[in-house]
Amino acid sequence: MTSDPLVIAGRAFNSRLVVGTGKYPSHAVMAEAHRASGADMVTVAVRRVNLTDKSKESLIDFIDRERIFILPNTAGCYTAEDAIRTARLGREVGLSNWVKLEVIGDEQTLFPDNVALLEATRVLVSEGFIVLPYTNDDPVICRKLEEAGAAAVMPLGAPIGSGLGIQNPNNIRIIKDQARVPVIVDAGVGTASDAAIAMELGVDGVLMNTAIALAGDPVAMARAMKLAVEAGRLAYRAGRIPMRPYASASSPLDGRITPVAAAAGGRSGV
Amino acid sequence: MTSDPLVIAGRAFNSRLVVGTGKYPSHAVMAEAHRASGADMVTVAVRRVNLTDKSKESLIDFIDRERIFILPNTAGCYTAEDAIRTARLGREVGLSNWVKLEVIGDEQTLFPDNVALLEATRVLVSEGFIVLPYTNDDPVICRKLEEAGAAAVMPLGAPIGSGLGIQNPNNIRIIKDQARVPVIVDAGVGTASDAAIAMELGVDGVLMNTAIALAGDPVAMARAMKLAVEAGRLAYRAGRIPMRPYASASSPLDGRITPVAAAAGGRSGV
Amino acid sequence: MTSDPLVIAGRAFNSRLVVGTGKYPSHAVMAEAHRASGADMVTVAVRRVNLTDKSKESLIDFIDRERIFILPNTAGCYTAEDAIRTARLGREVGLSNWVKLEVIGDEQTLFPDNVALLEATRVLVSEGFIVLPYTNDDPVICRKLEEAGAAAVMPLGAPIGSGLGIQNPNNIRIIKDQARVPVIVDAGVGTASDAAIAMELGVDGVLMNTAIALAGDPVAMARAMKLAVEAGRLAYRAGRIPMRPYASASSPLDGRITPVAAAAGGRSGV
Amino acid sequence: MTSDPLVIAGRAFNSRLVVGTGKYPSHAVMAEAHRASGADMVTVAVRRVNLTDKSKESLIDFIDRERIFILPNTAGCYTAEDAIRTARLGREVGLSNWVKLEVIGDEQTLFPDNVALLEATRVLVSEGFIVLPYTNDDPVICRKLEEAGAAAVMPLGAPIGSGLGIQNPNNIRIIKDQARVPVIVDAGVGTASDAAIAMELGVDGVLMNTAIALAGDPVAMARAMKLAVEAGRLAYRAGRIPMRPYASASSPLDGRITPVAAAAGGRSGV
Amino acid sequence: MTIRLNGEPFEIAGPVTISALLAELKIDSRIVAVEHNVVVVKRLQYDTTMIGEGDVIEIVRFVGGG
Amino acid sequence: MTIRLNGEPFEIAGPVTISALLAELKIDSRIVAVEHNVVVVKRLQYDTTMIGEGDVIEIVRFVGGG
Amino acid sequence: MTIRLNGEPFEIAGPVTISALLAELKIDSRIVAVEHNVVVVKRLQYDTTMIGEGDVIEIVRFVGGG
Amino acid sequence: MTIRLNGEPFEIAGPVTISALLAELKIDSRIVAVEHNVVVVKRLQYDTTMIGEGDVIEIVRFVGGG
Repeated sequence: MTSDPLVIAGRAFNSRLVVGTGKYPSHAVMAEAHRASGADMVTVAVRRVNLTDKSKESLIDFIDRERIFILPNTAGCYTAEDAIRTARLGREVGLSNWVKLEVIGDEQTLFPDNVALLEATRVLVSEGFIVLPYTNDDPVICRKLEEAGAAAVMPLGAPIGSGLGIQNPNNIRIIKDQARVPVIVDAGVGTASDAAIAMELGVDGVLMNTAIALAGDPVAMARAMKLAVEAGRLAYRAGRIPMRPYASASSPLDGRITPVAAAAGGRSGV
Repeated sequence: MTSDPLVIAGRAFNSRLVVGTGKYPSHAVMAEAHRASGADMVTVAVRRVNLTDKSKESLIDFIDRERIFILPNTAGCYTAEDAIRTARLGREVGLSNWVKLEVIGDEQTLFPDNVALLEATRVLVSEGFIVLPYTNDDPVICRKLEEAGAAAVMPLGAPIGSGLGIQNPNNIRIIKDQARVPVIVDAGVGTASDAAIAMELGVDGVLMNTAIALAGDPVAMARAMKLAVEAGRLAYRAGRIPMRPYASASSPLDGRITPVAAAAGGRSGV
Repeated sequence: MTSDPLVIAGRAFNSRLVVGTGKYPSHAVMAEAHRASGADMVTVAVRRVNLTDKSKESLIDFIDRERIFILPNTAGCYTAEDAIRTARLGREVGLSNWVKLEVIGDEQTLFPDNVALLEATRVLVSEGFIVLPYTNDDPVICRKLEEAGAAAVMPLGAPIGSGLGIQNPNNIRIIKDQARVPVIVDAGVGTASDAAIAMELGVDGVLMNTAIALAGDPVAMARAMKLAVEAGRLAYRAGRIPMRPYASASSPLDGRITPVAAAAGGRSGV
Repeated sequence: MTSDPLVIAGRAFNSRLVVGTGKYPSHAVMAEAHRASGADMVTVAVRRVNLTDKSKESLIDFIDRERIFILPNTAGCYTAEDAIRTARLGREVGLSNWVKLEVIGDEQTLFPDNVALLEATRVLVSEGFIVLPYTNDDPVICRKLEEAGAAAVMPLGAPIGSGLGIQNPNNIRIIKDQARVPVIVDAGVGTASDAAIAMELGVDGVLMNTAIALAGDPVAMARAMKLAVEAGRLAYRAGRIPMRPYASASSPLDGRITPVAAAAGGRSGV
Repeated sequence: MTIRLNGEPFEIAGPVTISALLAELKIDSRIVAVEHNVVVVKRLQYDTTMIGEGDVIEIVRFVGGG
Repeated sequence: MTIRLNGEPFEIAGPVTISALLAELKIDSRIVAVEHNVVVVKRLQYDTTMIGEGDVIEIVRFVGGG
Repeated sequence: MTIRLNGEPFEIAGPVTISALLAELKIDSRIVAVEHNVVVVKRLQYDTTMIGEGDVIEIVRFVGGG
Repeated sequence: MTIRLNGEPFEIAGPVTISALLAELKIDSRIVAVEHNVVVVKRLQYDTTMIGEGDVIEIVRFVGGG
């Protein structure tokens, strides 16, 4: 176990990168990308069994359950009630009481309905769920979710699958400053530097799916994200230099040779 | 040797991160940071021997010359002639004909004097030097330097030591598009994500000193920079997802359970 | 009346700039700034009469009520109930049923408590108020407020008084795309270009206080904001040119004189 | 004459906005856009008379020479010599010794060849020209041009016609801080806020062509640019508020009514 | 009797009407609003609304705000 | 009888238990979950939970998601 | 004789002055400038500047530009 | 005699070779470079290069830089 684990609800994860299982070219590529990402938690969706074609290979067979913890989500739910039903079904399938809680409020942006999300969080917490709600970058709703018993808060960096990167770093930093539970940036990351930027804001982890699954080379991008999350975390802990508008020399000013203009006799070596 | 080396003038380097040797809390910390950075090329300055106190421990003793190639610079020179003299002296000390060529044009910004830089490049190339000029993010001057025989071009991302990050990504990308020699972003990086952003623009390497040497924990930041450069390079090669203003779902839309509102009898599970 | 008025709840305003009445060096400077801003709507707060010192000159005497419509706010309220009480008191003082509705959820950011805001909006709309709620840049809550009967939605650009400018232009644009009531960016503007940027996103107006009241010269800044709002609106309606990474010549390529290099005899005019 | 004129080489201009004459839908639209822009200086190119079709209406007939000063450019020249020849021809046509000096170094970016630009500036200054060189955002080359006798320096904000806006505000600010001649941002503006941003950096003026000429409605955009330049200038002089990451209330904290929670008896008005 | 006026205890001979209270306080009723036990009082009711022992009164006006 | 199974009408000789339904459908009960009239059914109750005419059944599993 | 006029070969009975050339071309001399063998010609010299065989002439005007 | 060494006047019995100067200064010649009157001196020439009255000598080494 790493010396700097991500701890949620008392459970420690080696990796601060959480990845998805959707939209990969194939289950095989997904499995390889999971390995490259170093993630030990992945999200899955809960959907109906296909009754007409049960031959389809099972997703689960391509997840290394020895190493990887499975986090069911409630993606696609537009009401607290459906999200709650989906969370309960996910618990029965996975025999784990963790849930990435989504209650969607808008089809175009897939932004959360925070009122319903708060209601669903309260109900599921009361039923013993470990609730990780996907929300937007609003410090107030994040605090309400925390007070409702959320085990972590997961503000979005940008719309799901948009790849726009962290749209409002100031809000994310404020959320982290105020939170007493882990903060995981969920959605919006497009490339490695976005993940590093998120971690440099001080958050505890980053969750992404599309940026890896739909990259030209998902396995290479998975490794890039692993390194970027580690880099951002290390840089945050190391403490960056301040920004200044002008320069500050890296080489000493003393001990330079006498400029030719000033040199005795001004003899030239050129 | 890595499968994706940085090759300059026929010489291959494992790391695309080049670091400096100035401003560290101590030579010992520098040596540890060098190890953590994975760099196999470091820059040094050429300065007068201190005649009154020769006891001072030598910088060279703290550079692992087995693994690390030493690149003398001409920092602090304000004329082509002094830069040329300094380059020649550096060659005699190091017995290598490589030089990071700086001709400074302004004390506040430490921006290059590109007219003098071009002249000095021509002279040193004619004397058999491998010239790596530090310049600004101007595609035209970069091409002139390349035509003058520079082995690589090193545009700045922001003023030396400013930590502002890449101020003009569009210019850096254009420089890389046009260049037929390696492009190394030199100066301006403040934290890990800045290095990743530079590499994601497609450049061949990043050179930095202050961001590591003056970080709260130089060794941790050196490792962060190593990972960030690798992450940015991998992401660039993997091919990132396109940006879109709206969302794109990660979980399938088909197979969701029937919403309660629509469910037969609308019996509630909540 | 302008040909492009801001129409809210059937009432037309000449100016798309709404300004505040707080934090000015003096009531006299405020009155002059109001004139310079061209605003015909200003916000006021509702506070207790000072019983020990009733001599204090009245704010109202410094507002040109012939020209300027007064919009009472519920600033400082942390519950729906107190916001509702304050709105009702404001109506009695001003004899107008308009209210800038604020329900604050956090002291550090002054971000709204959107759950309570929604509740207060419903109650006040049912009592015949014209409700202009201050909210954050969340398209989902904006739609809920609209459905609750808000006459306009007023998403914040950045924290009140922060001067950070529009932190999430993408969200503001989405809110405008989805809204069927006017969208007014409320809070966060720091300087003129911020106001222009907001208007270029297509929103219907901008509301600000601190950026003018605490500027070095409030009257000059008020005029700057007037011009910037008009400029941004005009630019939005005119239709800007597309962005491209490379250049596109402004002067014709045809008809240039023959370059000397190619000129007959190559005679030189230099 | 305004109280805050743009003064170049002793000549005062009312407007800090300089516009072009290329790429308009028609000469008539151009003339109207010129009026709307308020500009009293416009740039023109020098090109061969069309010998086969001399019927073509003359550009000059559509420029209000009573009010507008004509500034010939050397657009399209790739050598110092051709730029000098073109400047001399422009002087003969216009009977004015002012020139917007361009020496292009790259076809894709239309970025300047600063080495040749400097040479051409020296020659033309020696011939009595008032030289306004188009250059890039490099403080060092700007100082060299000033020392060579340029009457103003005109750094680019982004590639000509790109509409990307000011790519490197820090460099533009530094150039202005160091310059003792007027600084005019030339090229790169895409919409009104870009012009305001440029002026807020403290520069003396903005020059643009494509952003107006190719806008959906050139006349409306011309007016937008006029207002934006004035807004940015006023805001710069007024002095903006500082940025802060958290909020600062606009309404007083004292004098709020007692919250219901705390109110005697807690009787509810809701 | 003692009432709570703008958050402070306040002694007044009473019971009195809101009109009487405003007069006593020399407050121009046209630029203020009054809340009586957490309920806003319409101006028309100032003459008829009686304030009694322990009642909670808030008297507000407009001040500068954003 | 006719039940509603995963949103579609489904004919089955019944009443039957959930276990019987899963067996009939050849579904491995270890990788699915079942909802009976909007209430999740614990696995232990598959043998004892009877499905009747018109009942609404949802059978779900894990699929790729984000 | 043949000269090079604005980059193209041009036949004209010559030698002629620049004034004559402009007249022949029906060009209003007030809105153009003329370069003779890479040297700009002042207007005052149009009558006295002779164009000979093979000379290179550029005649330019203002057009729209940025 | 007096020479200018690293920017300062320096007294030494001379003329001397560069090797002698370095020895006098106790400087390890393998980690420095020497410039004689603005011309760099190759190591092989240290023994044969004579320094005379008023000559300008620079002796440099590597130090930390960026």
